[in-house]
Amino acid sequence: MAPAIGVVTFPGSQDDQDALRAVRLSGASAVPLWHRDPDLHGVDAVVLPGGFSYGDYLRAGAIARFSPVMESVIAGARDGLPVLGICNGFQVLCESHLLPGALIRNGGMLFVNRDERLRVESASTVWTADYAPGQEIVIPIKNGEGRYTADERTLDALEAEGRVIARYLDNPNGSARDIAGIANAEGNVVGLMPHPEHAVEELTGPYPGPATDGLPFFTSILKHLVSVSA
Amino acid sequence: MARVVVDVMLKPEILDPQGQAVQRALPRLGFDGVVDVRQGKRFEVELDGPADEAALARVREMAEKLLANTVIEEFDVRVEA
Amino acid sequence: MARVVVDVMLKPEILDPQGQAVQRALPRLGFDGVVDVRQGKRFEVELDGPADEAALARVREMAEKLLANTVIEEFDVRVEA
Amino acid sequence: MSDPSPATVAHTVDSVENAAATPDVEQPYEALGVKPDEYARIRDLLGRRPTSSELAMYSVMWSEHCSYKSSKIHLKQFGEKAPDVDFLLVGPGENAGVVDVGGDLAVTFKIESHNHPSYVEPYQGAATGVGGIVRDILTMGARPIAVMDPLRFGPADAPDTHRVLPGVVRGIGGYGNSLGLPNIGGEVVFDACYAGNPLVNALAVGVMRKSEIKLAQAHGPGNKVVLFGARTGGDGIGGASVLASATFDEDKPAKRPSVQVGDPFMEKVLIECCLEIFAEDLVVGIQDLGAAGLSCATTELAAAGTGGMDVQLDLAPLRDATLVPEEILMSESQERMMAVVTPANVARFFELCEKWDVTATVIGTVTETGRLRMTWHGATIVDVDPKTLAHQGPVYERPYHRPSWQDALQAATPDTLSRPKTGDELRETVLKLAAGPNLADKSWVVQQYDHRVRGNTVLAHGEDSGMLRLDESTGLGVALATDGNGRYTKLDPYSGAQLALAEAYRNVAATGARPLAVTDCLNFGSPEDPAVMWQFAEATRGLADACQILGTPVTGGNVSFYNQTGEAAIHPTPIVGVLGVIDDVTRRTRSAFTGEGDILLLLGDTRDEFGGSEWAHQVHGHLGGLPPKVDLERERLLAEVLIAGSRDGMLSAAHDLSDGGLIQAVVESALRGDMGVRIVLPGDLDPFVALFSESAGRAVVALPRSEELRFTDMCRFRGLPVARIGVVDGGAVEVQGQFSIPLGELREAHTGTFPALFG
Ligand SMILES: Nc1ncnc2c1ncn2[C@@H]1O[C@H](COP(=O)(O)OP(=O)(O)O)[C@@H](O)[C@H]1O
Ligand SMILES: [Mg+2]
Repeated sequence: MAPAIGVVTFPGSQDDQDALRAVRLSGASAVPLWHRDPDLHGVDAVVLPGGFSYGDYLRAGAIARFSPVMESVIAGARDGLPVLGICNGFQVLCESHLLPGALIRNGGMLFVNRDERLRVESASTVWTADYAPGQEIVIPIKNGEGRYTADERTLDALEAEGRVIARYLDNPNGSARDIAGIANAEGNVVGLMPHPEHAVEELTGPYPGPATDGLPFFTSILKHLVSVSA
Repeated sequence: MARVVVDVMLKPEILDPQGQAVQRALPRLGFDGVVDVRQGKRFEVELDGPADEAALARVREMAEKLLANTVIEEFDVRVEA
Repeated sequence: MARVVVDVMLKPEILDPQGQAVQRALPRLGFDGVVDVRQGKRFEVELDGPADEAALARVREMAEKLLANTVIEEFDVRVEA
Repeated sequence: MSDPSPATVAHTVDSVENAAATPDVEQPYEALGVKPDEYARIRDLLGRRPTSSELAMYSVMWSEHCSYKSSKIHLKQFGEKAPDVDFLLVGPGENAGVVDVGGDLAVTFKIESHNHPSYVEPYQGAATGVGGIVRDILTMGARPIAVMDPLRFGPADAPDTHRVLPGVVRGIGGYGNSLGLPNIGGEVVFDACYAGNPLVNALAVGVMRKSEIKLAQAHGPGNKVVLFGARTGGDGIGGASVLASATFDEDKPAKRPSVQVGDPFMEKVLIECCLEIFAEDLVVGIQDLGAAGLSCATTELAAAGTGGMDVQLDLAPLRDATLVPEEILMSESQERMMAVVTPANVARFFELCEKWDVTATVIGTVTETGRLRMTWHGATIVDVDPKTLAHQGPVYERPYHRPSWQDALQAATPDTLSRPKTGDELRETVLKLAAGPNLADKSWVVQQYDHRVRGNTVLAHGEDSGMLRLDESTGLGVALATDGNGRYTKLDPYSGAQLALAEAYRNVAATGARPLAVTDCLNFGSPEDPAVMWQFAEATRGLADACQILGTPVTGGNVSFYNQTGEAAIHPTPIVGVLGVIDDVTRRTRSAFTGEGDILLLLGDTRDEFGGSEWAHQVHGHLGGLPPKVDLERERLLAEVLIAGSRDGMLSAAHDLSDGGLIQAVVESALRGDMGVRIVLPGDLDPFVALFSESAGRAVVALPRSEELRFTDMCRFRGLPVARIGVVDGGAVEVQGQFSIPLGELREAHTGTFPALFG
C-alpha cells in the first residue's frame, strides 16, 4: 500500500487538483483533505497547495491559517510530519509561524506567471533529496505576493543552517537573497514559491523545457516515506 | 520634515470583499460583537517641507490623482499629530 | 455602536515595495518634495457595544492575531473621534 | 441592519392595487429608456399602468442589452442558415451553446463584452466581465475550464490608454487567476477608433458530461426558487433611482454605486458549490444573475418553465437595507445565482451551500398560474405574464443603408503608398512591424495571467490557438481561437466578418484541431445610425453565410452596440471565437521552429493585397481599399491539410499567416524556437508582396526533409498550392539577396515595445 499524501483544499485553493495529480504521478496515493476537517485521515505527508485562500484579501494565507485542518497540520509538523507549502501554501506556513519570514507584494507590483530558473541549494530535506545539490531546474512561478522577506538575523540564520532550499537565478520579484524556498530547522517543513506541480508532465510543463523538473519534489517525499515505513 | 497621512476607503455603497472576508473570519476566531469591517489603505507621506496649507493641498491632489481611485474610493488627508 | 480604527503598517525595517512604487510615481506626476511614502492598511471595525477598555482589548487581540502579521507589521488601535 | 417593518413600507410601495386605482399617475418611463410607444404597449399588455416595480422590470428586460431589439432580425440568420450538424446539443437562446466533443463529454463556450464598464473603471469593469461570462458557462451545468480575452484599445501612446490598459489587464488577471481558470489566449490591438471606446470581450469555456446539461427553466408547480451567492446591493442601478425617488418622494434612498465591484473569491466558492449541487442532481433549473439581475432571472426561468412563479421579494438578502423593490429588481450585484429545487432536495441543497459558506434563501415557488407575482411585505407589487417580459419585447427593423463614404473609402486603395524596394528598406519594415504595438510580443500582458492552473493547458499564449486537455486517459482535447479585424470590416463589413471567422478557423486548424463551432461578440457603434446598422447587417450576413459554408454553427454570443463617442463609431469589430476538437492532444502542432535543417513550406496563394493591412496602418497610417479576398473553400482545404499533417506527425511547426504577412509569421516562429531561417522567395513574386501581403488562406509549415515529399504530395493531390521557401537554419532571419536580421536584434525589437510602453 503506497504512502498517502494529503492535499488540503481551502476555500479559494486553485492548484489543489494539480498537486493531487503530481502526487499520483509520483506513485503515492493522493488524499484530498478539507479545511474544516481536523482529521488528517492518516496521511503520511501533507501538501498545502497554491491558490487564493479566502481570496487572499487580508494577507495571502492569513485566514486559512486558522482553519481546523491547520490545527492538525501545525501539531503534526511539530512532530515531524512532512509538509510542503507551495505558493499560497508557503504563505500559510509563514502565517502559521512554521516557517520564518513573510511573503510580500512583488517588486514589480504585478502578478507574474512565467517559467523560472532555480538552483536547488539543499538536497537534505525530505522534499528535495532527489535533486543534486546545486542542480539548476526550471519551475513555473505564478504569484503577486511572492517576495520573500525577513529580518537580516533570520536571513543569516537560514543561510548558516543551510535552510535555503532553492534560489532564483533571475530574481523575478525582489526576494531577499534570491530566496525561492526555505525549510524549517528539522527539514520536514518546506515552503516554496514556485509551482513544482506544474512541472510534472512533458505535455503541460514549462516550454521549451525541461518540462518535468518539478517531479523530484514528489518522488523525494515518496522515497522517504517508503524508507521509513520499511 | 512633516508627516501627512492619507486614509483611502471604499465609498460606503461600494462592495468591500476584503472587509467582508475579515468579518466572516472573526467569529471563527472567537471574536463576536463585530457588526461590520471595512478595509482600506493608509499612506504615510513624508514631506521635506512644513505641512502648511499649500503642502496639504498638494497631498490632496496626489490622493485625487494617484493614491485613491475616486470612482470607487474616498480619501481623507490630515497631518499626523 | 462604536467604531474602532486599526492602522497596520510594515515595520520600519521591512522594505515596502508598494510605498516605494508610489514614491517613484510621484515625480513623474509633477509632485516633488516627498521624501518617503509608506503604504499600510486601515481597518474600520464597527462594534455593537461601546468602545470601552474591554472592547479595545478585544480589538487589540484581533489585530495581534489576524489583522496584522506581527512578523513584519505593527499596528495601532484607536477609537474614531 | 433590519428590514423596514411591513407597516412602514406597505403604504409607500406602488402596489398593483394602487396602480389599478391610479391610472393617470405620471411615470418616469423615458428616464428609464422606455420609449412612449413601448410604454403604451406595456399598458395594454397589463390592461393598466405598470407598477413602478413592473416598469423597472420592463425597462431592463426590453433594453437593447437584454432584448436584442435592434439585432434580433439579423441574428435570426445564424439559426436559419445554420449548417445541419449532429454535434450541436444546445444552440443560441440559452446562456451558452453546447457541443458534443465525443466520448460522453460536452463543451460549452461563449464570448461576451464588458466594454463600457471597463472604460469607466478598468479594473472592476474587466474583472466583472470575466465573472459574468464564467457564470453563464457554469449555469449550463459545466465546470468552467478556461478564459480568453480579446481586447481593443486606443493608440498605444495615448495617455488614456495608459489608464485603461493596465487596469483592464490587472482586472482580467485578478479575477480569472482567483477563480483558478487558465487564460489560454486573447488579443491586444490598438487603433485610434477605440480611444474612449475600448473593447473588453471575454470568452469562457466549460466541460460537462452530456447528461449533466442544465437549462434555465422553472418547471414543476410547488418547486422552490432559491436565490444564492452574494447579497444584493445597489450595484449598477443608476436608472432605478428615478423610480425610487418617484415612489419615495419624501426620503430619497442613499446614493447608489454605478460601478460594480467583483468578488472573485465569492464566485470561486459559488462555482465549487454549484458543481457539487449539479453532481447530486439537485436542481430542476438554474439561471445566473447578470444584466437585469433578479428581473431577468425570474422572468426567464418562469417563461421557459411551467409559466408561473410567486416571489416574496422582501426575503432577498440585502447588502444595503435601504434598497427599495424597484432597485432590488434592477440591481446588477455580481456573484448571484437562482435555482429551482424540488422541496425534497431543498435541505440537501442548503447543506452544500453551508459547506461552502454560500448564503442561500428560498424566495419563491413555481406555480401554474402563468403569472409572475411578487410581493413586498404583503403588498403585491408585480403581477405579469413573464413571457411578455422575456420574449415579447420590442423588435426594431432599424433603417440601414450603405454609407455615402464607403465608395470613397474603398477607392482609396493602398496602391499609391510608397513601398520598400531595397533590401535595407525591407529590413527596416520588418523591424518596424515586429516592434509595432499590434504585432509586438505581448508577454508583459500575458505574464499577468495564470495559464497553467488546472494542469491541462497544452497550448496557450504565443501559439495559434489555446488548447486544453479534457481527458487525461484518452488525450481528447479542445482548441480555441478568437479573431476580428476592425480595419478589414470597416472596408467591407460582409467579407470582414468572414475574414474574422476564417482566421480563427485557420488558427484552430494550425494547431491540429478540427474546427467545430462558433461564438461571436459583435462590437458596433449606435444602431440608430443607419450606416452602423448597415455594417451590422452586412457583418451578420457575412458571418452567417460563412458559418454555413464552413459547417461551423454559431452557438451563442453577444451584441455590443453604442461603442461610439459622439458621431464617431468604432470600426465595426465582430470578434469570432472558434472551438475545435483534437482526438489526441499529444499530436498538437506548435508554432516554434525547432528542427535545424527543417524545410519551410508556404501553403496557399499570395496576391498583392494590402487593403487594411498592418503595413498600411503601421507605416502609412492608411486605411482604404478592399480587404483580402475571401475563399472559404480554400480555408477548408488548408485546414484539412494542416490537421492531417499534424495528426500524421509530418509537421514540426505550423503558423497561420495574417497581420504582417509571411515575414511576421516567420519572425514569430523563429523567435519562439530561437532558431534562424534562410528564405529564398519564389522568383515570380515581388519581394515586398511576398513578405508583407495579407492574403488569406495561407500558412507556413516546417517539417523534416524526410517528410517533405509525403506532405507536398498530399498538398498537390488535394490541390493546395505549396511552395518551398527556405530552411530552418542559423541565428538570423535571412531573406536571400535582400537582408538578414540576427535573432537578437529581432527579439529586442519585438519584445521591447510593451515594457517600454507600460512597464
Ligand atoms: N452575436 C450573437 N450571436 C449568436 N447568439 C447571440 C449573439 N448575441 C446574443 N446571442 C444569444 O442571445 C442569448 C441572450 O444573450 P445574453 O442576454 O447575452 O445572454 P446572457 O444574458 O445569458 O449573457 C444568448 O443565448 C446569446 O448566446
Ligand atoms: Mg446568462
